[in-house]
Amino acid sequence: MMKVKIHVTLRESVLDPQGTAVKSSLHAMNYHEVQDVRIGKYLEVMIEPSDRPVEEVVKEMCEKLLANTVIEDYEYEVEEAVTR
Amino acid sequence: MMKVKIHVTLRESVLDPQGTAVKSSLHAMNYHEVQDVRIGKYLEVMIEPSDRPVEEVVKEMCEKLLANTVIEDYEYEVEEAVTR
Amino acid sequence: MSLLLEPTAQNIKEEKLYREVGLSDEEFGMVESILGRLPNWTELGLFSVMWSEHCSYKNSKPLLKKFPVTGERVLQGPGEGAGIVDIGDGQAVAFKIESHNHPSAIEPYQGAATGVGGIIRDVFSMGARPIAILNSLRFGELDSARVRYLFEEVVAGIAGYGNCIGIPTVGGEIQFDASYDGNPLVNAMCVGLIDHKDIQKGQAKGVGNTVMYVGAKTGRDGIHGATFASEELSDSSDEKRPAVQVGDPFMEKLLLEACLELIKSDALIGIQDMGAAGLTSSSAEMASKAGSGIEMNLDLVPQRETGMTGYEMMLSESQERMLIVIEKGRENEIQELFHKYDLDAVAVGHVTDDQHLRLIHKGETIADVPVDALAEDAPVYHKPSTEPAYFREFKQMNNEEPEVENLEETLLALLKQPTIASKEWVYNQYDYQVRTNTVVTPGSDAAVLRIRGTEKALAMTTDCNSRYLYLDPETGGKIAVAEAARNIVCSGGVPLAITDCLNFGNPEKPEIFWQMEKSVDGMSEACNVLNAPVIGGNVSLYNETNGTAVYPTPVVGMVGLIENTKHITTQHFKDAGDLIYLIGDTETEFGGSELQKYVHGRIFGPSPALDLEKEKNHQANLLAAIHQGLVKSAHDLAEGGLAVALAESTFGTNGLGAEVDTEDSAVTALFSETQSRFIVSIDPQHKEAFEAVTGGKHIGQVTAQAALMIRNKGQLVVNRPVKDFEDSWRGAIACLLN
Amino acid sequence: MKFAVIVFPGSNCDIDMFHAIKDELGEEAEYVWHDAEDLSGYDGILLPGGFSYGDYLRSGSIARFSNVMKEVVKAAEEGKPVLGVCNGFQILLEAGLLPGAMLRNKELKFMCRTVGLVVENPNTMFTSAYSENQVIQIPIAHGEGNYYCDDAVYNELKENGRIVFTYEGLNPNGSLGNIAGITNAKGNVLGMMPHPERAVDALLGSADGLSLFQSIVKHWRDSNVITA
Ligand SMILES: Nc1ncnc2c1ncn2[C@@H]1O[C@H](COP(=O)(O)OP(=O)(O)O)[C@@H](O)[C@H]1O
Ligand SMILES: [Mg+2]
Repeated sequence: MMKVKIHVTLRESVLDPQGTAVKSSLHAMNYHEVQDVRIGKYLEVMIEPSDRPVEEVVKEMCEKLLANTVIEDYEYEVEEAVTR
Repeated sequence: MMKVKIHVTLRESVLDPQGTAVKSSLHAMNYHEVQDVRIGKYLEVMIEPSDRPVEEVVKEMCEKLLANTVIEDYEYEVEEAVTR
Repeated sequence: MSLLLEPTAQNIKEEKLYREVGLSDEEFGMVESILGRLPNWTELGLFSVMWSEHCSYKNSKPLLKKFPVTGERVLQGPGEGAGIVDIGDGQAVAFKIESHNHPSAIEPYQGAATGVGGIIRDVFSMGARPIAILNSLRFGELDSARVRYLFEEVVAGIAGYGNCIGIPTVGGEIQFDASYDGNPLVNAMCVGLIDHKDIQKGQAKGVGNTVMYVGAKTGRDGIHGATFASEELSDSSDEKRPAVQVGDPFMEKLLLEACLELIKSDALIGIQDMGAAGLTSSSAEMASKAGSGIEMNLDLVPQRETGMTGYEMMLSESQERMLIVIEKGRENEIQELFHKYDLDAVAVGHVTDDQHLRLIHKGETIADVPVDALAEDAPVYHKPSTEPAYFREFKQMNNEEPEVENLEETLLALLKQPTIASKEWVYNQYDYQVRTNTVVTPGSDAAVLRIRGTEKALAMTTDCNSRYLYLDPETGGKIAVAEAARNIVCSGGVPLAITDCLNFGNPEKPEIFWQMEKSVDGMSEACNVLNAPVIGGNVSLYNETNGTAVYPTPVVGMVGLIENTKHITTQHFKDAGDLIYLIGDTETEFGGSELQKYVHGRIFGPSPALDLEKEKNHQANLLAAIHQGLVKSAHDLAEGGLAVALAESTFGTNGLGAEVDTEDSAVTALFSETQSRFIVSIDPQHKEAFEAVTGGKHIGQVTAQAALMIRNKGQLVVNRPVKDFEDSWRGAIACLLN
Repeated sequence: MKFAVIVFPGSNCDIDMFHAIKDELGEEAEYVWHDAEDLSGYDGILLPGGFSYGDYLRSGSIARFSNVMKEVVKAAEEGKPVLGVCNGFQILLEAGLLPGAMLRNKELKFMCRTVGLVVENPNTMFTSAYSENQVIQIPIAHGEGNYYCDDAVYNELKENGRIVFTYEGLNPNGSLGNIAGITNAKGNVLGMMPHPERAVDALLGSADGLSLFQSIVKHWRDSNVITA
């Protein structure tokens, strides 16, 4: 089993209202060391390898469903899942 | 400047309706290799080091605001920010 | 679209770079002669957005002139953020509709959300408090996964923005048809309430007065949005991606409250939202309307990103921003007002007397352009118009009844058609009650909101059956206005005025332009006869994907006044034993009908006819009966005809049914879409009075048994529990989505 | 009786709450901005619905750090009635005045409609005007009303009558044990997802919510007579 960790973040030029609100809140709480906050999504997808390379499948899923590349970028890492 | 990458995920004991929905969508799109999907938040926080250790500050922010530990776990990594 | 090195004026001309930003050779020549020199890159940008169809209406202006725009009650016609109509006692209602079609096609959630945000700003920039949002949506058929995705995300985006900002989304309409497959339509309407004395205008008056920028910071998002909205979509549209913005309803809520406080200040001279073409259009239009000029220092513009050029700042369509002009010397008090809401207000320039828009950036003048050239004097085109062959062909066809084997099963099937089926799946995602004024929630003909502190209420609706418009744009245009008015009247209101959103294909194609022309002719005539002037609207052209246009879709948004909340009427039957009446005669008319589409899978033939005088009389009679307290429920007959309307009137009544007799041919009686008809239920004691006022025909009664029974010439053709019909109707859309 | 209607940036049911108290209940109400430092002049505290701070990050998570929340905590400790509706409930959870947390609705959609609520405990200062198991019609409008807590907390809530309202019939959001509203151990802090302030006028569909506010006033009058 593979564990894929996917980060979906807003593109740099796109407004991040959530990040902005959290930043102001942290400032109001006196965390003045905080310069910037950006908020995105984190997905963990467990994949049973098939005949297609995992990377190819993940990339396709990201493009088709998990991210909208009009406003979002994505990155992923694939690792062997540790079974507990 | 430090870049802190924070992952906030739902605790394992908490049902993740969003992850479940994405999993069904992926199945409907014929990605049958997908076994499980969990969805969390990914935050990038830029911090200008102050007199307190960055780790301490980040942990406090997570406990107080960024995660709700009744339902969420968090993890973070601190790295030197690359300036462009 | 951020360029490291901007092209020089020489480059722009020699390499015809103006074409890339949407200007024709001819238009570029005009710019050159207006300036008496070549424009630089920033100036070219100003012209390209201001002369886009979206901002200049260059192809539609001659048509818009045909609309009746005045009336006793009209306080503000087209030309400002929103139109305004008097409702008595020093109060008025402001409303406007706008499209966000192209952004929604590529980023449906944010496209729809920012569409809602934009129309709300239009209304509060007039000084009005937004009280309700409506929408009008068009999608392809739900059997495609892409369409389902667009539909779900658009609805979520509308909900996300409206719910968060706390303005109830109270109504709308949705049609599904293959012509919208790649190009959905997302039109949003906002209605606001205002006291006459608070009405604002977007004018930059008074030389020396200060121009201030308020709201969100400017980023590179949405650059060339207006140009993008003025082109056809194609498979390569994704390359235009930077043109989509992310909305921040929380920011807009703060901006809304701050601006509504601001209008009480006598320091305020003019206010306009930064919508399409952002800083460019707001500054140029405010100056042009006041006959003044504006000078701005772009270094002072609050920026979200580093290294932005003047071109980028002027063309950015970042959301949640407003431009205001205030009395010189009173900047501090304005700043304080905005700070209370955690917002910045920054002085970025001042009003001049030279009728130029002058921009300074990093110590240099980067643009100096006459404001009228950008705003008022944009080119206007009279496009050629040709009657399409399909129209002639359809017109000559006879009205034939589609063949139906089983009337009851057909009724069941029609109720499941997504265009007819309950839109609960949609409107249950909208907070339609927030601010506790919504008396009639979604699910009846029009939404109704009370006006607190008075006995009055407002009815509102959006309507447009584009199938009729495709078959016959002139008649279809009349029907769109008439249908909206019917919905207002059924709710107990008098139509006040309309706002319209003209969604069409590429106007450079003569057959499309003909559709526009005829639609506007039909709408204008109906507005005249029904006494509902056009107080504002929006044009969205180039709604085509890979060369195929959407059906002509001029959406009508109408608001009506209900003088007393006692007159509020809904479509639902109220009590067993009440008599059911039909107002209006029934002909065999199936062109563009739900039944035709269901039976043949396509539409053809002539659209239903509309006699505006008859329409007017039926509406007036029904309204008179409502005002005299004779009516318990009223519902207009629309898609699916009498049978569908009857079924709808029994839904949600908890156990009532109906028993009705019909004549004619059964298929026509049940499903024809002849216009100007209503079903009304009344208390039996009002029989004579009601008949005298309306001349309606008694066709049956409301029953205590929850079944729908329809007889034709004495024979039972429909006899089934209401529950069967209601379940199919309620569950249809959710079912298609799963 | 004088109520404070707390207004956070992004609150949007503040006006509904205000009118419910003033126009329908006939008591005093004032809007109190989120940076207020003193609530001692008020007899009851109302946290209205809306999207405080856009509900960004998690609903209620940012609002709970507002200045006024210290005062809300104080009022709760003093035993004053504190009612949080919808976003107000979410804020009370984030602030720790009530146990548990909110998850997104199980269907992942915002949901607006009128639901039946079962009055599970009519013996609170918020529900004395209702009878046990009475079903009242109250609107809901939320995207995150899927209440969650661990088993220990749930048992504790259940055993002590702190589950005040549950949804009748179909659970609209997936909340644990059909929970629609809970109180703190002392019984003077109530958080509920449904909007009683939207159900105070028959013209708008239901007036079943009025009794909740009347209960609060009755409790206040009774206890004031005793202390006076
Ligand atoms: N997109 C939408 N948003 C909100 N309400 C909607 C939407 N579409 C339809 N509705 C509501 O559903 C009900 C039925 O709509 P519709 O069939 O278009 O009515 P009518 O034919 O009387 O115009 C109306 O109350 C309408 O406001
Ligand atoms: Mg209708």
